[in-house]
Amino acid sequence: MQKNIKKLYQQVLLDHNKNPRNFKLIENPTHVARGVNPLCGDEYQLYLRIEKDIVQEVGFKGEGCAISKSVSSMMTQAIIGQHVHHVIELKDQFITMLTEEISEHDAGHLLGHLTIFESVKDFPIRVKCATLIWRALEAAINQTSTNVSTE
Amino acid sequence: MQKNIKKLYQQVLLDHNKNPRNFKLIENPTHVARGVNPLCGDEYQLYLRIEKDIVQEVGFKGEGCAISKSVSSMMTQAIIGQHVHHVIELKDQFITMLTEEISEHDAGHLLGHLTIFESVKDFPIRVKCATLIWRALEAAINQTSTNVSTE
Amino acid sequence: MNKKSDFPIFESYPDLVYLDSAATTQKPTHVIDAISNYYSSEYGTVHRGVYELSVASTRRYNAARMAIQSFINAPSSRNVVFTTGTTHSINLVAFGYACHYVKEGDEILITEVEHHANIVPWQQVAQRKGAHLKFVPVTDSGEIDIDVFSSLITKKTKLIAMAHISNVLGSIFPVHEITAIAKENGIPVLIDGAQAIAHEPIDMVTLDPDFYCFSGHKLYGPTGIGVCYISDRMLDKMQPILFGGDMIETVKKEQTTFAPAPLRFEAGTPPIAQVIGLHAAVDFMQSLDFNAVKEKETHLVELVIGELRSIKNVRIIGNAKQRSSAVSFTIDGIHPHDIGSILDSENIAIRVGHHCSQPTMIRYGVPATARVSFGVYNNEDDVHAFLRALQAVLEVFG
Amino acid sequence: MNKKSDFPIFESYPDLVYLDSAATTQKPTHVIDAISNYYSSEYGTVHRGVYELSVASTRRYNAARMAIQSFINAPSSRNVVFTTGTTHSINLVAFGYACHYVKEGDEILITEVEHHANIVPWQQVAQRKGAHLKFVPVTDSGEIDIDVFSSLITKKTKLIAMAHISNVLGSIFPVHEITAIAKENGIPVLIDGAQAIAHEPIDMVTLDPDFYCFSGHKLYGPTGIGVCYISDRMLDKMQPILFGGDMIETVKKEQTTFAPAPLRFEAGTPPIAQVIGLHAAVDFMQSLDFNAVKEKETHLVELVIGELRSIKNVRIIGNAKQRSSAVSFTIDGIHPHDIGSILDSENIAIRVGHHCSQPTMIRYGVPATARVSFGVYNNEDDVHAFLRALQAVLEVFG
Ligand SMILES: Cc1ncc(COP(=O)(O)O)c(C=O)c1O
Ligand SMILES: Cc1ncc(COP(=O)(O)O)c(C=O)c1O
Repeated sequence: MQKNIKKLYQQVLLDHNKNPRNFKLIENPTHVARGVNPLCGDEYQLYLRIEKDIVQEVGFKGEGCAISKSVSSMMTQAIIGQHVHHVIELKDQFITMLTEEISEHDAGHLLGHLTIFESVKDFPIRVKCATLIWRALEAAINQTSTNVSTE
Repeated sequence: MQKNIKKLYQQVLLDHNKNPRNFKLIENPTHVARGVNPLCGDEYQLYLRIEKDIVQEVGFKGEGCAISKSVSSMMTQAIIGQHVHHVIELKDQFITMLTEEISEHDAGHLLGHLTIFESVKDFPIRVKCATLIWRALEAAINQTSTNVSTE
Repeated sequence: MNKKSDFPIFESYPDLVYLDSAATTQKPTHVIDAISNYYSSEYGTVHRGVYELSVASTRRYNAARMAIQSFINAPSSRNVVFTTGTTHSINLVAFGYACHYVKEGDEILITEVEHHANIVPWQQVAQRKGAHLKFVPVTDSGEIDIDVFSSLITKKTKLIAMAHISNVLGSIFPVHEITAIAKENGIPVLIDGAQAIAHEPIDMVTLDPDFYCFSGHKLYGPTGIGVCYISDRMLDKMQPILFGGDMIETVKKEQTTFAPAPLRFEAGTPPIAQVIGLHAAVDFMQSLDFNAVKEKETHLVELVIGELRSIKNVRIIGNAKQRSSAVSFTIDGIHPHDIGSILDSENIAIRVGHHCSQPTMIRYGVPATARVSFGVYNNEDDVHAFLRALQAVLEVFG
Repeated sequence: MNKKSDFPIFESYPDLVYLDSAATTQKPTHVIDAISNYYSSEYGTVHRGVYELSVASTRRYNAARMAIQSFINAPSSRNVVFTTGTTHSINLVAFGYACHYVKEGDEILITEVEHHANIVPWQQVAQRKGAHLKFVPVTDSGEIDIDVFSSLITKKTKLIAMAHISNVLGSIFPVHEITAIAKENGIPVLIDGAQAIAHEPIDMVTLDPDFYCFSGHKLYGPTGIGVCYISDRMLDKMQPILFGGDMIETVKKEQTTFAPAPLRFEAGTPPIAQVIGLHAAVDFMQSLDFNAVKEKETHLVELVIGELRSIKNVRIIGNAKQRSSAVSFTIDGIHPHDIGSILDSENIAIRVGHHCSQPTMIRYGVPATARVSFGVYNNEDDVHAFLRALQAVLEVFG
């Protein structure tokens, strides 16, 4: 197996894929959204309980590839307990990391562990897998639409 | 100008083109048909008065290229006064001459002067010009349709 | 029989293990050169010019039609209508035929495992006409039960459309029986031959469907070209769906009359170079020993199925007795997309996803599958490379 | 500037005097090689595969769309819809837009000298919807009188469609004025750019039509590919006309949702190699000094018109002040078809006939015309060869 693909499918990702965190429905969500990638059939529901501008609780359900599932899992960890402003910044940084030309150093700023997904950039076709849940997050927060499709 | 094209545009053809014979309406036709070649805009009306199975009178009107006009002119000369059976044979021989692999010798059998059009075979795109009036003749005799199109 | 040398892609990319011929086939030199040579030394428009380039192009265009007629054993070249692909061909039948004959309350019968190209046009027709789209169920092993099929035919069934070979399951459907039953009931049948054209002998006289559709690009031919075979009994019932030059007889301001078939269905400057490329592809196919090709493909399919069966957690989707060379599978706990990416890193090209057939995914309760499919260039080495790489996937996900 | 060397046809056929570029252009090496190289070393399907060949093909497909966007200065690449040619593009607008908006009693306005591709689809729409097709008259010299045009606009006018450049008359129509007037009246405009795309700078932002259609094969590109530029304001009003894979988002048995534009209008496996060939053609165009090309073409047109005028019995059809490089003429007593055949025997390829525009023939009272048209490869020698051969024609018919 080639080196860059090894870098992508590293232990932390595989662990989150196998045991996704916050992989659950939550009660009384204030914000929900669905994210669908018709290309590969990835489909997630995202549930948020935001109170006083703070993400009090978050959960997701659904099915998809290891990348989309582990991103989702790690995202829930990254946003729980955070202020909505910070969440939006995180989301922007994550999406920028994968869709624009920025250096790893810039990207790392807020993302912490999430920077492991930067190598998804080497697999352009998989970028949509990695950004799917973030697009759903965006939609949930904006409540513009509850359906998000990446294709 | 190349030799084979010279052979095609020979004097007799140009003469019939300039002074087409039987280029007229006739009174009380028993059979009429229209022949159209949409590719080049050739369009002729053919009028026949057939009585007792003999072509008593024939005329044609319309417009088209030198080939279609001279063929039409010479055809009228060839069929006038002839028995319908003979006319049909002529028609078949003419069309066969231009559309099938037969030798000039075979073709010449009944066609007489009309064999000068055999060189149209060297210009496949013009075959329709040469057969147009014969197709109209066929339709007129069969009275199947009064409109004939070669495309 | 090593056919790789006929295909320049394997020279440009020697490590390539191409296992996605069901999506599109690679092109032999014969086809690539036919196109280049045509553009370089014979190019002209068709149907119109009196000059040599155009006359010769028209001759070649017509010769291609006749070559395809003979390849599929159609009664006449006028039954061969050039389109841009299977999708266009099916749409031609949907909007050129079905839309004019299907009435409110009527039924269109398709299987539940069709490609989107053989679903969405019928949904549209049904929607516009107030008709019903009915689905023939397919068994767990991917077969059609003829009795079940027959029981779904009613007096209101106005069209039956189905794949000759399923692009997901690899099943070869019993199109002869189906066509015969349809005929008994006086119902027109469309066969989507996209997956069959490169893998099965196709004979329009024997099969005698009303419509048979396929794409050039799955037959070692160029993109942008396809065929809609239309039977004599249907030719005069069809309306064109595209209008313009070449398909007309006379255009007046007030009214237009159309040219006879097949030109009537080929509006505009046709895909001339693609038609010539398709002719070359048919030549290429006919230069092969078809039985030997089938034998090799069958061998590879058996090999890959046998090996996949021996892997724990692998599920093969589609186990029809009559099957062709596409093999779909899933692995518990590993998403097909991840399989595809890891295989790609080893230069192994397989297809993962819904294969343009989402209802089939729903039918088999999977979000997606991985699919391996073969062309004339594949050999045992390709299968072994695939299986080795699959082991690596299993190890990663441990 | 001798461009013949870029075009292999002139090497294969050194005596060729090709004067039918308005029908279709010859192909430069750059385009032919782009297609061959693509098939030989990079071929894969688009939009779906996770493997490298498919990812790279998708990237190239998208890059082509962006190159064409920039070539015509469209606001976004989503305004660039790939079709199989001008005919298909116009049909897309007729059946994807007009059919849904034109109602009984409404009017569609076109000129009386359109190509069949820009007549027959509108006749169909008018017929199906009970609407009226109205014709803007063209003057004897082949021009549109803007006042006359304006006077034909009514409250019922629902669409205006006209050629940018007439393929028979060579007239460049005042599309900027027409688009502006249409906009004042809130009427969508389609410009048929088939003849303009290789001869005029095209700028969608400045011209701002609702639709602009052209074919690749008249732009030194491959057959089987074209473009329908669709403005942002129209994209969401359009329905697809072909249905199948790639243009969908989700397909369920009961219902389908469509992908966003432009994919929504591109059903099925697209003409990938042709899209890549069109990209190469646009590259080729952009490598030229466009002003120099126009200057040369203008010079050749003036030369040929000047000489034709000096021949007794020659009538030039179309003498517009703003004119492009197609020149139609007739000779009293000599049918264009005979002119074409005799010129062909001297390896001079001109077009004779109705040029897919029978109403134009009726308008000018001729059964057919002979037409000379130029491409980037033509030079003075070609014009002289043509004029010499024309003398021979005159002598034969003497
Ligand atoms: C003005 C005009 N419109 C439309 C067309 C049709 O183009 P195509 O045949 O490539 O679809 C042509 C060319 O034939 C043309 O000259
Ligand atoms: C069974 C089947 N039908 C239809 C199609 C559509 O073919 P195309 O995309 O070439 O129009 C395909 C291939 O994608 C297929 O496999």
